[in-house]
Amino acid sequence: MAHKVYSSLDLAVADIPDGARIMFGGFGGAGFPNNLIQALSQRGIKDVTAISNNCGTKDGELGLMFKHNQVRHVIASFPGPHAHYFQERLAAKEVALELVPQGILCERMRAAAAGLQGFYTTVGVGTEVANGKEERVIEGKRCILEMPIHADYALIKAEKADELGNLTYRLAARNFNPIMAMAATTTIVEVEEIVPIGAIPPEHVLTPAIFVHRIVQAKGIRYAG
Amino acid sequence: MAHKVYSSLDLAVADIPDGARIMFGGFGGAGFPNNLIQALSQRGIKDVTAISNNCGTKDGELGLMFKHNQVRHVIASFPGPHAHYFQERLAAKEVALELVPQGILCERMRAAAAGLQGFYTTVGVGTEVANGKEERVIEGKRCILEMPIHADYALIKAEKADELGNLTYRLAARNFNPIMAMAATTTIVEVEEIVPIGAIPPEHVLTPAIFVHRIVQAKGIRYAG
Amino acid sequence: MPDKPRLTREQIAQRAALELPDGAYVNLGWGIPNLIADHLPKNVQVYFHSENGILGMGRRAKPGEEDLDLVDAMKVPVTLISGASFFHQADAHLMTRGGHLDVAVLGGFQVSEKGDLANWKVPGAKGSGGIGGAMDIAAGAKKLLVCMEHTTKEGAPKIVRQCTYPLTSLSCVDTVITDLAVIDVQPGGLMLREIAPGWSFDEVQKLTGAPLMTLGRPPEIKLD
Amino acid sequence: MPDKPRLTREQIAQRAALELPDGAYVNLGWGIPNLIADHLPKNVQVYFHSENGILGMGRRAKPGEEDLDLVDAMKVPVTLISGASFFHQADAHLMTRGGHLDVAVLGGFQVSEKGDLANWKVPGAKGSGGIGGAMDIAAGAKKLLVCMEHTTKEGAPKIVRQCTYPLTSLSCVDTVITDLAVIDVQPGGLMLREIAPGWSFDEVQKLTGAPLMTLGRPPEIKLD
Repeated sequence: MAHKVYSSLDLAVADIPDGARIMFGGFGGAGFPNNLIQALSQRGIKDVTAISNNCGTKDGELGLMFKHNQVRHVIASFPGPHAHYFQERLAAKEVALELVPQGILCERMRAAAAGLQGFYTTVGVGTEVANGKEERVIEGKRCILEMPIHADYALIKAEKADELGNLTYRLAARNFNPIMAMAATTTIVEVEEIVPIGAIPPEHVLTPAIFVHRIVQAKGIRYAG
Repeated sequence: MAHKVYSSLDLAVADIPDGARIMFGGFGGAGFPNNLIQALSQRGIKDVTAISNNCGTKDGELGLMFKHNQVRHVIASFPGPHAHYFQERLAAKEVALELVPQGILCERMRAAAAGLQGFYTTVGVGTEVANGKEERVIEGKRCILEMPIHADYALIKAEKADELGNLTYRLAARNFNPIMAMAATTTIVEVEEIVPIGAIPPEHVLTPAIFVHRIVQAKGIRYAG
Repeated sequence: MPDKPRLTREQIAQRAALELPDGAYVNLGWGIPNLIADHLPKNVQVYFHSENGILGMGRRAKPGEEDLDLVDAMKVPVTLISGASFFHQADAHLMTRGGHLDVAVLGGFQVSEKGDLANWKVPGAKGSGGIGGAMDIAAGAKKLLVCMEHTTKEGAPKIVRQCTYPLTSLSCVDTVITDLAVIDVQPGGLMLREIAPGWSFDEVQKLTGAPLMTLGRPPEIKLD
Repeated sequence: MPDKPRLTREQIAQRAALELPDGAYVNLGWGIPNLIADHLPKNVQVYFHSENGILGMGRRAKPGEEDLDLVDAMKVPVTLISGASFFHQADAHLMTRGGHLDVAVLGGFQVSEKGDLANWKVPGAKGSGGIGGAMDIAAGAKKLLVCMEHTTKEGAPKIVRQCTYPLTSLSCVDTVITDLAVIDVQPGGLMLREIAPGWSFDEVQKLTGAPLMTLGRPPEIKLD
């Protein structure tokens, strides 16, 4: 059996190289892997491509990585007016931004997860989102071609993991986490609780173990910013 | 509040017109809406386009509708060597068949559900599945363009429904049912049990009520053929 | 005209609430739309969807009742109604984009006579701007309402022939509800359906950047 | 040659079982592959995936233990191991197509020297044929093994320069395990890695429709 449980946050992120493409789960303050982000930032990683709905709040969530100028490229749907450090870095041209509609961000990640090579959508047609993208008419509708978004790592947050990596999420802290878990080569999850194998009923597993590569229990920052 | 609970199987399928495009859930004997199929067949419907993984077993599951020659067109992944009536109708050219790889069948239905207009996949490239489909190379890979599959109705089977239409499925009887529920204009579910609103914990709902339009409790044929 | 009373933001929300049919699945966007939930008629039950993966959102959480894992798309702690469900964000937007929502209500900066919507970015504003779920919602809702003031703070029309702000989605708006009028986007143009009390068609037309049509004398905006 | 002993179907499965690394997520197809689960080495734990939405399938159900809602992709009642999970069929094939399975093992009618696979339809056979999950699985598995007899009942090679049967997927096969040999599909051609006891390279080559390579004298097929 593969051993997925890591004894510390630092070990769980120890090998993520500079320049990595990393997905970060979370939405609206809920379901952010805040402790993994702290560990990653403290390690002094740089030149990250971050894929995330938003760009943090001040020092909170991803904000920390912008504060320390560790992100070069962002793919996001709603960076957020309160993402002060991100906005500063963007104004200083220290970070590049690709804005993606939120549902399309999900679908592009899911396409990568599902081994699809691209899809057509009406979302974004005629807007700046369509710039540089192939456009065609399908059954009378103008569509653009959207490409998969894959990542080297996904940092996600779950409520419980069993030792195999089956996950559950609490309430609306689910959000992007299950999608990102599927779309990265290596998925690292911080959880509130590690439970014995078999403790999660098979019908209630929300992310099957096949998508989870490293598990670490985090007692620390649950909500940030 | 919308009233989704129907008092009989016959009423639940009463308005499905001849020529309708209908998805049928189920796989490997599990999760088939056998009682809805019986009611639909007994009504004497004809010229159905059936979207289903398989084509029944003798009189069982969809077999009944082929026995009575009620299906004109089938979109399926594995009709099945034991689908005797289907195979007879096919040999007699009374039914037309579109064969689709199983995962691509799921994705084409999901694309319809998700408002996507088509997707590229490597699955089927160079095989008869690719006949008549657009081919292009994306990032060095030969891909074909697959189009959404939508239906007028989905007939599915679940374990429990609450009166709003939230569903759970038992074990591997889940299979195609949640996907089809999302991909049809009108989704009709037969369930083993109707439970009060609130009886299914929000984190354990497998098909949210928004996808379910009619609910009927069926005490009858659970496994067929 | 400047000192003539217009509808308040709460009244716009109150009017918009009447557009939600019983049993509807509904997504409410930022701004005025977010006020609508408080104005639902007593006999109407609608199911609120949030793009972070909730169906069946209830009222906002009271002080002491907040759970930071249960927030709406605006990060506001909310409650659930009985029969609610959670799902991941891809399924949440499968619902928006796939035509599963009966009604979506968004705020707007501009709406064109063809129903184009601009609501995510003010030209020249500082910062990155952000799209969020608006483009998916606008593209997919069965019925899209826009709630906004009829004119900008400077008095310029927000209903225009052609949007000059960055677009959210083309030909997506069905009805605009402002502090002066209820206007339907129809194939032939903008149909003024109701008008604010005390305002004439010509007065509203003057504050509108695209031609309005009307069938006879438009009735006053109904609020209940 | 016809009376020389070849591996049995069980032995082919036994050999294939050795290709499954500890901790691997594995899908087993129809035919010989379905026999593999009974031959896993004691110290190896793998997790079996079924395309109808199961991860962590256990052994087949014993008489009296069957639950018809818990069947594998071949409709056979199975059991679960601890830590199993269920998901819908779209997620099941997200796993197959998306490269999440470490190893998939399929049966085969023909494999070409480029690793093309034909395994779903016999030309001229009666009936519709059926694709099932094979095309998604073949396209997506990190490593694809094919288990089959080396020749047809009529003695014709099943390993060929070019498939003449309807194709399942192009350039997908990594390794073929037959009753005569273990053969890796490499960029330069087919590499015979192991050979059945008592068989020579030339004898196996004669029953193979494409040229084989070998590094020195190939060892006998290991079974444990």
